[in-house]
Amino acid sequence: MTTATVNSKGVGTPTTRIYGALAIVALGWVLLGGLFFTPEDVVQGDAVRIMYVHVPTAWVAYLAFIVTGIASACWLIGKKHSLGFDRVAGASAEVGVVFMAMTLLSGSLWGRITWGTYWVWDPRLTTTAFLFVTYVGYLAVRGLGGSPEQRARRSSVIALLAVLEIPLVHFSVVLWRSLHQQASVLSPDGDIKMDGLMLFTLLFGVFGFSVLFAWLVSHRQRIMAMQDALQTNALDAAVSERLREAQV
Amino acid sequence: MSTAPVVDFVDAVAVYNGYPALAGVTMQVMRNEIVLLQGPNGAGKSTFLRACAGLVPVVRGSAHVLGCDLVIDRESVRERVGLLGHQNGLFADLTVMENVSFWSTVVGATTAERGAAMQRMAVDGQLANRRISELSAGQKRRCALACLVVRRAELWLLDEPHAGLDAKGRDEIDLIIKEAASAGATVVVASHEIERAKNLATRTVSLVAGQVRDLS
Amino acid sequence: MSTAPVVDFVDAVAVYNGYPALAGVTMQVMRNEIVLLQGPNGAGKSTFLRACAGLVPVVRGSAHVLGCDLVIDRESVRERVGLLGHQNGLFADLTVMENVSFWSTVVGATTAERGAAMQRMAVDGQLANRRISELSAGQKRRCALACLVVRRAELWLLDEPHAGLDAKGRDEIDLIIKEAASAGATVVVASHEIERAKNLATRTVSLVAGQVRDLS
Amino acid sequence: MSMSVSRVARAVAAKDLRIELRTRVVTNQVLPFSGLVMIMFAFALDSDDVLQRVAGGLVWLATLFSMFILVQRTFAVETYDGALDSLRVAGVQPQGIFLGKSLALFIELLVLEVVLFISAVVLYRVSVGGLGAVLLVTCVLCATAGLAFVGTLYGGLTAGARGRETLLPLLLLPVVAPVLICATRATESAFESGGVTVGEGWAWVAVLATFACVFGLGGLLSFGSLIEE
Amino acid sequence: MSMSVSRVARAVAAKDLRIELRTRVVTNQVLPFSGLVMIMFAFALDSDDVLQRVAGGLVWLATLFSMFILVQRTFAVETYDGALDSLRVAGVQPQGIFLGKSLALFIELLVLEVVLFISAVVLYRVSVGGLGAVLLVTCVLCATAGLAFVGTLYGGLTAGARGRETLLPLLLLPVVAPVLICATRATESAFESGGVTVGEGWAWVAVLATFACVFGLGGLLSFGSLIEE
Ligand code: HEM
Ligand SMILES: Nc1ncnc2c1ncn2[C@@H]1O[C@H](COP(=O)(O)OP(=O)(O)OP(=O)(O)O)[C@@H](O)[C@H]1O
Ligand SMILES: Nc1ncnc2c1ncn2[C@@H]1O[C@H](COP(=O)(O)OP(=O)(O)OP(=O)(O)O)[C@@H](O)[C@H]1O
Ligand SMILES: [Mg+2]
Ligand SMILES: [Mg+2]
Repeated sequence: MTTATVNSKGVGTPTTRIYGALAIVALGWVLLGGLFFTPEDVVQGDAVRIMYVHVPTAWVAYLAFIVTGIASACWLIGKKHSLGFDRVAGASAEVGVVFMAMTLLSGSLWGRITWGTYWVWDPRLTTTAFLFVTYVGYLAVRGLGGSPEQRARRSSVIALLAVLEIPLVHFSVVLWRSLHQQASVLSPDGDIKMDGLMLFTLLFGVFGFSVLFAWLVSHRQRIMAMQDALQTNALDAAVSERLREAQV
Repeated sequence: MSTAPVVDFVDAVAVYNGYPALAGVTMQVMRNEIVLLQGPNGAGKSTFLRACAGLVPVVRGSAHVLGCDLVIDRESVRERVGLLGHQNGLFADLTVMENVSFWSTVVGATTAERGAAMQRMAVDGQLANRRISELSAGQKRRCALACLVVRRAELWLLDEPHAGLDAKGRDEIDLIIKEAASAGATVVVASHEIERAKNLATRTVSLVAGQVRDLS
Repeated sequence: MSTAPVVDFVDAVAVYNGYPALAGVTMQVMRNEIVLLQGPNGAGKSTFLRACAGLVPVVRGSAHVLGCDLVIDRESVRERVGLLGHQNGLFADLTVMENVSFWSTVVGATTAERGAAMQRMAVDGQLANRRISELSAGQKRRCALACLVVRRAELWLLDEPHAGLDAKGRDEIDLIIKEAASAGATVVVASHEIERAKNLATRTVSLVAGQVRDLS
Repeated sequence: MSMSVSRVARAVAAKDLRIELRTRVVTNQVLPFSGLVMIMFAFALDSDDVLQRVAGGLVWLATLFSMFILVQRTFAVETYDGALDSLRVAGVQPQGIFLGKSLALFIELLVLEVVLFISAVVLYRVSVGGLGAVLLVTCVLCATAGLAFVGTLYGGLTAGARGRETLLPLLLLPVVAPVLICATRATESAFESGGVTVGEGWAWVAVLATFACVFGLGGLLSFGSLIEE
Repeated sequence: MSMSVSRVARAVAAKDLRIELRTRVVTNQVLPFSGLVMIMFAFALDSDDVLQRVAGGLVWLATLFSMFILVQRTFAVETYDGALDSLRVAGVQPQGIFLGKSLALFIELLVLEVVLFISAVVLYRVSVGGLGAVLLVTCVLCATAGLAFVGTLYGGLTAGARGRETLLPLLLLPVVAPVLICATRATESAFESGGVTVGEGWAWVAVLATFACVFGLGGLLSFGSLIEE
């Protein structure tokens, strides 16, 4: 931990560079494909292009929260209680919150175009907002202070409880009669109703955002390791400060 | 077992929001000792006692109390120690009797033990049915002590037990401490009333700025 | 004027919810005296001090403090007395400096007086920028004393001023009390640390069960 | 071990309820508060059929508000004079504390809800049939258990240190809002408002029961580490 | 004398605001709470024109809830460690305390209301014209001053002794309910919802201003005796 933090100039490694390159390429394709190559929608026209950001960010946010849950479980179950898991959980939740915010933002812009309003009190939208707030709360709990161990203990509980909300968001369109799009790609009947290129671009977008997620998390997690190390250094300084106090 | 120290801190560090209230404490307390902890305000006496009780985590160094490693597990030691802090830990809207009963139930003490403790701290009789919020400062402290006495802990951690008590109460608590020690318990007392506490203690340890100062 | 007693209670009764905490106290305190108030827990010492400060009404008998009749008007005496109670009266989320500044502003003390008070109670320097909620018990008490010192009251009412302070703090507060008395103020101290307080006081009064016990 | 958990739980619940009886926070503070919500709604929307349609939602909204106050209150009692520290240091099983405090909160909320439902019936003139009543009672019990568990869980988490209590609404809101929605839908079925049938309500009750189980179990397993500093 | 009243008032208000800035009760606790009220209403009544019609009322209802929390909080700070006793015994002019605490409460409420009105505009899609805006601002200022005065007055009354704080809602409710109604009507005029004109609103604002004056004066005269035991 400390070796990596003190010596290297940045937090990049060969692996993260590969992630970065992949993410740029994939997202570049999605940009071009989404804006120019894919056809207009019969009903929605050009507005449908928002989908290539909206849906991947939503799914990758789910992915991020699930990773947070798994990492938290690993921390809890692991005999050594390795803090690495906790950092991955935290980093993943941070990225997930950002992606979820993008979903909310792109969704409300899309809503403005198709439904004529930024926001309606629709089950999918509302539960998405709840999920977002839940993870903002999770991050707030991480920021409560105390030792890194205690932070890990508290936040892992919250993470495991919060991840249960994802099914609620996903099935909200089924549970409550919803204005929002029914699950059409991941529909229970397995029947995909979409143009081939559109579907490809969408799925490639999912891939691209996933790699972006991995890239961001690997950086963020290493920054957190450095912050923990800094905290340790600060403690060293504070202890020797106090020792000097005793000499007076 | 009985030769191992009851409290064994080596270079223990405890922090509050990054402030090292204990900055490397090394200290052993053997069974049956009554140790007086002294030192200026802010030296870390209360923090040391709370760390012994497993309330404050020890983030560096090693800390063992009654054979439990506090760095790994702060919880299992707790039922064997009794802590009297600066705060009384009483419920202001309940009566004295209800408070002592609650703590007795929770720690599994008998009615007889409860009655004895209340009588010793002179919070029985009329006082027993008054609410905590209607008591004087010393009466509250007596009630907290009664709740502590019913616990029959193996390690007593007392943070200024004399503060607020009248002369009779002070004598009584000294007696209780001595009895506990002779019955096999170990006692650590933090106090600023050094004269009184010195008579009671078998040994004195000075804390300054989060460290044990060598006794000269 | 200067020959009239500063505190003059005759058969004064004070009640809390029907309970007579003071049950007919007759007591005079003259100017420049340092009176030690002693007595068992629940005797009514704190209540007496609070009554002198006009916080608790005197419902029977007569009570005069600094020439004001407390039965008629409890308010006008207040700006001339300073009370240190069991509670510190500090704002936990503000720093030491902010607390002392607030109280200085409110009572109209100067910045120099504030600085001097903080220095005397050793809550200046690094400590000044810590929040009250991050202080040790003794450090909080020191802060409360600093807020009291800036007031320059004519009558000082101190409820266990030594409690929680370390040895140096105790000496300092004794010095402050003596200086105040020699500068013309009057001091009433309730304390359970009788040895220390006796050295300080010019006279001792015993309260028992809400009444003054004749000194034998 | 399990015997002592139940002993602790009973002692804690009895203590909390006794304090409540003595200080009457529910009666003096929470009830008028919820009463205000109900009356204000009646006032703001003075059309009978809108009122009847939203009656269920209003009751649950009022319950939710009261819950925030109650949770805050029930942990303020513990932290006021360091009693939570004393409980921790007494080696008391955290499961016992969790169950005891949840039980007390459950009972207080239940009392409140009964009053609220009665006033809804009076104020908004809703009616409920035999089958509807069964549904309603089950729904109330499940929802209240869930609220009590989750309130205790997060209340304990935020009770640890000074200044933390302001996090409580942020943490509680997104979790209890779904409860509110499910309970509202179930209640609407019970009242058969807006053409929904009683039968449709049971699906919601199942969600509520699941919620209560998850948070009950989660609390039992994790309460100990949440109340640590 | 009057100079020292204003000095005390400024010191008290500055202290209260500083504590608020540091503990962020408004931001962390009251805002999400009021946000919940707004969202829940929107959710419960998901018909746009009902929402627009009641938007004004909802903002004021949310303000009222938040006000209870704020008043309780602002006096909890004073009684927690006996600071109110210290203030009394320091011979501080009670008028100064009253004005200072009212001022701090006024500012906190105002911040809250601005946020609430903005979210009402966004969430409920209400619109307000130029004349309406003037009416709205005047109404908000008068109503908030009234609420701040009456909150401080009764907050001080119930802060005196233990257990009394639960009386606060009971005392405050009947007094602030008229404020709620007047402010709602004035706001409806400002929003021109339901066919009311802006002009009609000024009568309500006059009532609000009278209310603020009465309680401001009453508080100045009686606060000293109210905070006595
Ligand atoms: C603020 C508004 C919106 C939010 C918060 C939101 C949220 C979400 C979320 C969370 C998902 C992932 C669902 C899942 O698979 O579990 C999703 C998917 C989707 N959204 Fe939205 N959405 C919003 C607006 C819109 C609008 C206006 C449209 C189009 C008219 C839309 C179309 C879609 C589509 C087509 C999917 C993919 C559904 C699937 O195949 O499963 N969304 N949205
Ligand atoms: N919650 C807290 N946050 C930050 N610092 C704290 C906190 N509590 C205590 N401290 C600091 O830790 C140090 C040790 O405090 P502690 O209470 O252990 O002292 P103490 O020796 O008991 O003093 P006293 O004699 O005044 O009771 C002090 O300098 C204090 O300022
Ligand atoms: N708020 C209250 N309500 C009812 N009775 C009270 C209240 N406060 C104190 N009492 C009672 O009044 C009596 C006097 O209390 P007081 O606090 O003056 O005692 P004290 O001499 O200061 O005792 P201590 O040495 O313990 O501080 C006590 O018996 C106490 O029980
Ligand atoms: Mg201490
Ligand atoms: Mg006393």
